[in-house]
Amino acid sequence: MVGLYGLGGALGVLAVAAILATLTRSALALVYPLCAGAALVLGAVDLHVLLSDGSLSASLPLGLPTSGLRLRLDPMSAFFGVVINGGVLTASLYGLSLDRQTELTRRVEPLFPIFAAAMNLVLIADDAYGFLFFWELMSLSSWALVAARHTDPESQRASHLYLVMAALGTVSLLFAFGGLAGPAGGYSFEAIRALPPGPAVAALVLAAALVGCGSKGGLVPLHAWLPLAHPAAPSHVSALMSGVMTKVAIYGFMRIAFDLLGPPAWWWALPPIVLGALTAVLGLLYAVLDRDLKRVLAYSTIENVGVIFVALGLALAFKANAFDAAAAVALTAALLHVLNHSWFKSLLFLGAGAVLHATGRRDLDGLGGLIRTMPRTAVLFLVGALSISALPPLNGFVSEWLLFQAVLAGPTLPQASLHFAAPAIGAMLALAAALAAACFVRVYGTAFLGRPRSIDAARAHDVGAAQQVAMGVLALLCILGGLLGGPLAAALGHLVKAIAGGALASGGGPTPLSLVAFGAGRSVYDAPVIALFVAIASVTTLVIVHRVSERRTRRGPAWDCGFPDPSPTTQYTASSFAQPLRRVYGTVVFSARETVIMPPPGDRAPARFSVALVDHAWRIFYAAPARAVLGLAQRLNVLQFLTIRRYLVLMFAALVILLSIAAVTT
Amino acid sequence: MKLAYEISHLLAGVMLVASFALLYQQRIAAVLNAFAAQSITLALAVAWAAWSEDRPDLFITAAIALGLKGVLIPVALHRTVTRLGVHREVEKVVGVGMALLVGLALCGLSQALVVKVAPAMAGLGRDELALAMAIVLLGFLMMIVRRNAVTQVVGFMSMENGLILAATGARGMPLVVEVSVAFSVLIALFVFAVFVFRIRERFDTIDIEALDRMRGDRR
Amino acid sequence: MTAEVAVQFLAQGAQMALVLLIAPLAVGVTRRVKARLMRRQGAPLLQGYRDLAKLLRKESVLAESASWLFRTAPYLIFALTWVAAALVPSFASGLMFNWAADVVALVALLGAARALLALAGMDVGTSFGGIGSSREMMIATLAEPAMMLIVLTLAIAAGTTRLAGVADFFIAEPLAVRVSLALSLVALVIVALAENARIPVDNPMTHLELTMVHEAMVLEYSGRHLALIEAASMLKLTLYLSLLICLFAPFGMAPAAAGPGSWAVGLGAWTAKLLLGAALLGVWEVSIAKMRVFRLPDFLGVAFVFAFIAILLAYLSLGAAA
Amino acid sequence: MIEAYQAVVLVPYAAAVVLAALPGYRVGAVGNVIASAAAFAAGLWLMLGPQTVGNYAIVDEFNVLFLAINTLVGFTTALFSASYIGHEIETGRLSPGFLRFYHAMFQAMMGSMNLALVANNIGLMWVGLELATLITVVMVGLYRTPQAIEAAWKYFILASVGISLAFFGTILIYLAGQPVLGEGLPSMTWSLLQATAGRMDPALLDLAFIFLLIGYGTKVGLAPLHAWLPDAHAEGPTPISAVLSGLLLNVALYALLRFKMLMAGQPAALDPGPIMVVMGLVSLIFAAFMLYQRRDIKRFFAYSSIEHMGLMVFAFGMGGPLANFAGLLHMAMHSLTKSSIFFAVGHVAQAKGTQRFAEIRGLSVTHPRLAVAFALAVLAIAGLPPFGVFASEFLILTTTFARLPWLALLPAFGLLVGFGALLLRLQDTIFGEPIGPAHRVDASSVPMVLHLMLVLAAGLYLPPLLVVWFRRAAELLG
Repeated sequence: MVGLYGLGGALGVLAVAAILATLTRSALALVYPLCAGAALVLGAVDLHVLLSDGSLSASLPLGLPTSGLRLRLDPMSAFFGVVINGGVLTASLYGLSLDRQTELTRRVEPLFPIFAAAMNLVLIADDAYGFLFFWELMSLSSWALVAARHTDPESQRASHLYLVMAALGTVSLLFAFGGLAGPAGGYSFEAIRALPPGPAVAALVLAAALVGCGSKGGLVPLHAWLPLAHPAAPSHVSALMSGVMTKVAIYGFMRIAFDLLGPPAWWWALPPIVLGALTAVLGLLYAVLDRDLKRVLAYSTIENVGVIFVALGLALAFKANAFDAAAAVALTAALLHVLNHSWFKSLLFLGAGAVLHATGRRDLDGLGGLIRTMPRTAVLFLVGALSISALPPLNGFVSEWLLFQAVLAGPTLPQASLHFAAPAIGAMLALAAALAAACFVRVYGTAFLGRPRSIDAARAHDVGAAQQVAMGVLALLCILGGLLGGPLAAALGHLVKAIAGGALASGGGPTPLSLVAFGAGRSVYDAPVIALFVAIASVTTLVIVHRVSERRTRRGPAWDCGFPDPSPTTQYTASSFAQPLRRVYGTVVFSARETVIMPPPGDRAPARFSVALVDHAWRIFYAAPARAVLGLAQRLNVLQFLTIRRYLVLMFAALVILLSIAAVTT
Repeated sequence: MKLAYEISHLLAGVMLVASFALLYQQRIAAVLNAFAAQSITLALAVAWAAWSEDRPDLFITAAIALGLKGVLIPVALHRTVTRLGVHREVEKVVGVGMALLVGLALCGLSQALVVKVAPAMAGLGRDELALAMAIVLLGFLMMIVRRNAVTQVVGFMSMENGLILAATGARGMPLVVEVSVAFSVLIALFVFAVFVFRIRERFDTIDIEALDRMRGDRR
Repeated sequence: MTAEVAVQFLAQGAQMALVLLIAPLAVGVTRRVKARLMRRQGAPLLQGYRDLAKLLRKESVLAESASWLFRTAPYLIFALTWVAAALVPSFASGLMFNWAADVVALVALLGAARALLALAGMDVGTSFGGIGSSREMMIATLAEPAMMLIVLTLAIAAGTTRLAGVADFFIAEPLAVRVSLALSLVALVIVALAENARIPVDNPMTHLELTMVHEAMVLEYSGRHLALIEAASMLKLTLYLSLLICLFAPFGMAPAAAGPGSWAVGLGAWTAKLLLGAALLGVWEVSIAKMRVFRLPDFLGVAFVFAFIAILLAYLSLGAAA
Repeated sequence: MIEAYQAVVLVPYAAAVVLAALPGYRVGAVGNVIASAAAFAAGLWLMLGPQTVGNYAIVDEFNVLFLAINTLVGFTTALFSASYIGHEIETGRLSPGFLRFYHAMFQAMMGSMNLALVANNIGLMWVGLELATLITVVMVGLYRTPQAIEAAWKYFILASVGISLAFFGTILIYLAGQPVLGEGLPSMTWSLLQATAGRMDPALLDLAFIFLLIGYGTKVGLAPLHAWLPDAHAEGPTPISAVLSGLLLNVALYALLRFKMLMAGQPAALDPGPIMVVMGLVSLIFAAFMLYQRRDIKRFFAYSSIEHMGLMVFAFGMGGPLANFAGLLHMAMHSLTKSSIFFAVGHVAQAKGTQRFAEIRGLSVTHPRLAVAFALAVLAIAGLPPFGVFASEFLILTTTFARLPWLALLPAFGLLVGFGALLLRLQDTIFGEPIGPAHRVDASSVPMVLHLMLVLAAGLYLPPLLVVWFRRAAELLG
């Protein structure tokens, strides 16, 4: 009961914040504190429900007459609620010290609380109408946030594409719920659970759900809007969209595939697995070749969503074959990755925001040397970069490790297609992991290391306290999440058991904190011990080395290969760092072409180098349809300019055709 | 009774012939005359129905048909044609032969449709219904195969003749008189428009500049 | 009980010390073999130790643009590699530390070391560091999928990803399995060459900027930092050698919880195999030439293909599908 | 003492006569508002009061809601035009004399539409609808610019042909009813026809329905009979555009549905469902594509009206309780939303002094409040929550998919295409650097806000009374 009041109160607070911000400018200062408070309360309630394995439900006489508006907070939604409100909390913290006088913030702040509330409401909606209502509200508010920089044509294009794709997603979710509800129109989730659809309908529903949630989460080929829209928004909003809103899409898919659609059939697993793996690799290939800091992060979001979908697909496959332990591993991997990604992606976007704030630049090739000009941000960003590269002992690796364990169990699946898919998936995930490392070494190396490539980068300064706190909290979570993977997985035990039927084997490792999949005899990852040993080893080395060695350290010029005082432009840029990867992968995936124009010997003219990439996904799935629609529109437009007599001809034709139909039908 | 039916049937047939005459005529003056003839036949048919079925109110309709469409409007249109200096020739979209063929097809269609109706149907005979429908469709055809405003008006009015025929034929149908009055108002508006707004015969031009001038959506 | 744990700790510590001690020797053996096959006198076997000692004694010169990351990286890299090396069972399979992580984590630890090294390479802001880092990461993206497939094959065969478990399994297992795994041995060898920047992937001897990968990254290091980096790479070589040994030639290795007696036997066997492996590496390196960087995809592609075929064979021979 | 259902017809007609006599357009405007308010009161009273079935008039679950919406929108439009039309005199587009005429005509039009709605006699229904049409023809031509006259003329011809065909259909219905109900009034009384439809000649019903579909379909604006609609909306005074889209189309569709009920009563007759589905889809998709090339803001939204009428006809063609319910809901939501959009367009046109998209930019900078209202209205019509259109489109698409999955793709496609265009134009108008003049807007924004509130409320909560009516009407529709 208290929980319900907590939820209602917090949502009310968000509403109040939005209204205040709309009405009076003096209230703008209140928005972020109110949001932070509401997020705290909501997160607390969610956490309590998640850990106590309870559920809150309420039913309001709103929405459709057929089924009122039903709200229910069960462990699944509670888990995602924790994720979301964590993101909202840190984003609001970050927002605290933003300049409130610009026109931009005035456009942003009234919508921020609505966005936060809508995401929470999607999670607790317990009937199809409410779910889609709030889902669409979420898209709408985030659209307005993306469009906030309204004089910039780029963000206009982005927001347009974004909302159209969101509408596409909503329509296919409408289909999904239509199939689930059936002709009788039982839209409440209970009614749907009561009579799950037959296999044929289930296939359609699954496809629709995959399109609907994939388009919001950025599943290839529905991804193209994401790297345009997420970066276009203000950075803390980008953090919300990338770190958190994509998780709502994951939630939608889980709700449909694991809950509403009834017991899974094994082949349900194939589409999410295949699309997910494809998305993971493609997303990073995009990311590793892009030069815009925020866009790189957005692309890496696509990759992580793909990874999560792979994990969910594996969970479906195992569950369909009643391999409970394996299903538990895969599902835990998915959930933990949802959590971890929300943390380090928010951290990275906030860091990018700090960089943007300090230098006014997003292009990697204009940055550099920030580790000296904004040291704190540099440290925090480094934590995020290492976490997202799935490197131990940070949190990204925990979920990655579990996922690999699930893949390694893949060969035991009876269906040929699945156990032959397993190695391919494993290889693609490994490739994705390696690419992620490359991608973020590249980002960090060009943005924060080396020497400044522009005056802005040289003049940069660390950002305000609130922003640093926000990033610090997230960085801390990344580290703790990395060390305490075992306990975290145990905390999700109820939820996983409820969904997958089994739970993660706990204990058996060398320490109680170790993470165990399929029993200790098979695979263990004990982050604390590893971290401890690494720490001991490094400290001892430090001590010993400093004992035995000369302590003297001299500062000298870098090795210049005989060219004294090389300018910063001689450094490796982001583009040049990507060159080997582009040569190896880009030529295949993006049919990349390099052209070098060398002046003849003795000519002083500079050599010119240019690269051409083709985004086939865009060409096929976006450019072509858009061209088709506009072309057809142009063609049909003739009908606006016919003469009256011709219109009469149309009318006459319609009449005669209908009459002849009546004449032939008996 | 039989005789009454025969006569009304005959008159309806004459009207159909007149409709074909409308399609056939080459000169506007002739078109107008054909239309006048059709309207007068209609007046006769309505009057006959009024007398034979003893529905005096129908005489009003008959009078309107005779006065307005039989005399007044044809004369007025003759005037317009001469005053606005409209071409004396009817501008056809499809040739006369083609138009007549299509008209024939339409008669066939209305026959085919009416045949499906159960013969037991009271009110007016199936074939008379077929005739009326044919006249309506032919009027419509007239509107789309002839190009200038006057012939369009004429086509519309002959359509409406068919309607009145059907209405009067439908025994005991209320409001027929009111409706016929309403229609005459409509036609009056029609002709009025032709006069006042100087709707020339070249109204439905295919000249792009004129389109740009007229249609608000190209500028 | 406590004595038991104490012994375990000792054994674990012994192993960590052991790998650290033997790493330079292994490198020395490789170099010596190469030199001899090249008709050179070659440096003495213990040259590795001397180099490290000398470097430790030298002052270290840092570029003006070097940040704190540049100075701390070597310690972390060394520590990570060392711990990773300690994870691989050498003379005994049951050591307690083997429980702490499986081969996936092992690969990840090395990945962390690699990422740090690449970052350090980019820190100073010269073009060479960039070349080295970008190529290193590119090679990693080619090597890791193959590595994953090898791990998958092991998991199918041994039903575990704990190296100790795999080793125990292979000690006990009939030959048939290992025949089907020969391909993944080849694949692992190729991956190992790539990871250790050996010929044909990279040439540890050269200092010709445009061809080097690993050396380019560490170009700016000197003194104690360089010593740590070098030590780390030596450890890495040892690690991979003993990985190969424990996976494909574990005979002689002491089983879990065996007494010190059999540990001694295991120790001898392991040392012998390790040095043999180092010698073989030397032979291999003189017998082929270094490849161009953009031939590497093909070379590592071979590893990938072999590993994949190995999995299919494993499906057939072990009936994992059933 | 006259009944409420008589009042909704008689009050406007009486007011028309009075307004025609009254001098001075300001007085006329006030009188217009008062009369519409009275009619609205009567409409509300109908909602609460008892239902009647007489020889000439009928008030049942089906039409009472239309009457309510009709009188409501009539009232708000009167309010709007009272504050809007004055501006037209300042800009010199209209003279006071014409304005007097305008107010009288407005009332006459409202009266005729209400007549068509309450009529229990198919002939009377026809008369009312046609009167309303002819009056709107005159209103469209009010500005007497060449474009206006051309639009009116086109409207006039197409509408007249529609009128004739609809009348022929009415005669056929009479002929079908006559053998069953005997000569005279009874066989034109809708309630009796509905009751005895089962015994009528199916072939005749088929014929009748086809003529009625084409005849009344012309006024519904179904493609390919739509041609008059965009120009009439674009060239007429904005309040009239609001009434056209908000009411006249509804009334025409109402008539069509009455006859669909008749068809549903005779199983042997042709099933109108598939025909309506096809025509609805054609209109929906065609209009969606036509949105992209529009340069005139009013013509743009006129096409969007065609799109939504198509969606409704599709829903009614699908039939079944859910789809019919959704169709009726969509009808109500659309008329409220679209009229509010036209109010907003009127404001925009006054603010920027133009109707052309190319000259409207950055409203959110120059007129923030107007921009917000306009954006909300457009997003509402685009089917986004929290507005009622979302509810109806939700029901239509879900139930269609549940019954015929592959068919559901077509309306979804049409809606998406239309959505793209709506959003494109919305962003162009409210975002970006403002250009052109930025006048003060003196038209009242009450009607627009009121409508949006209602649509918002419907999106959140449907009162049980409405739900009951919708359900009953949906059952009647079969």
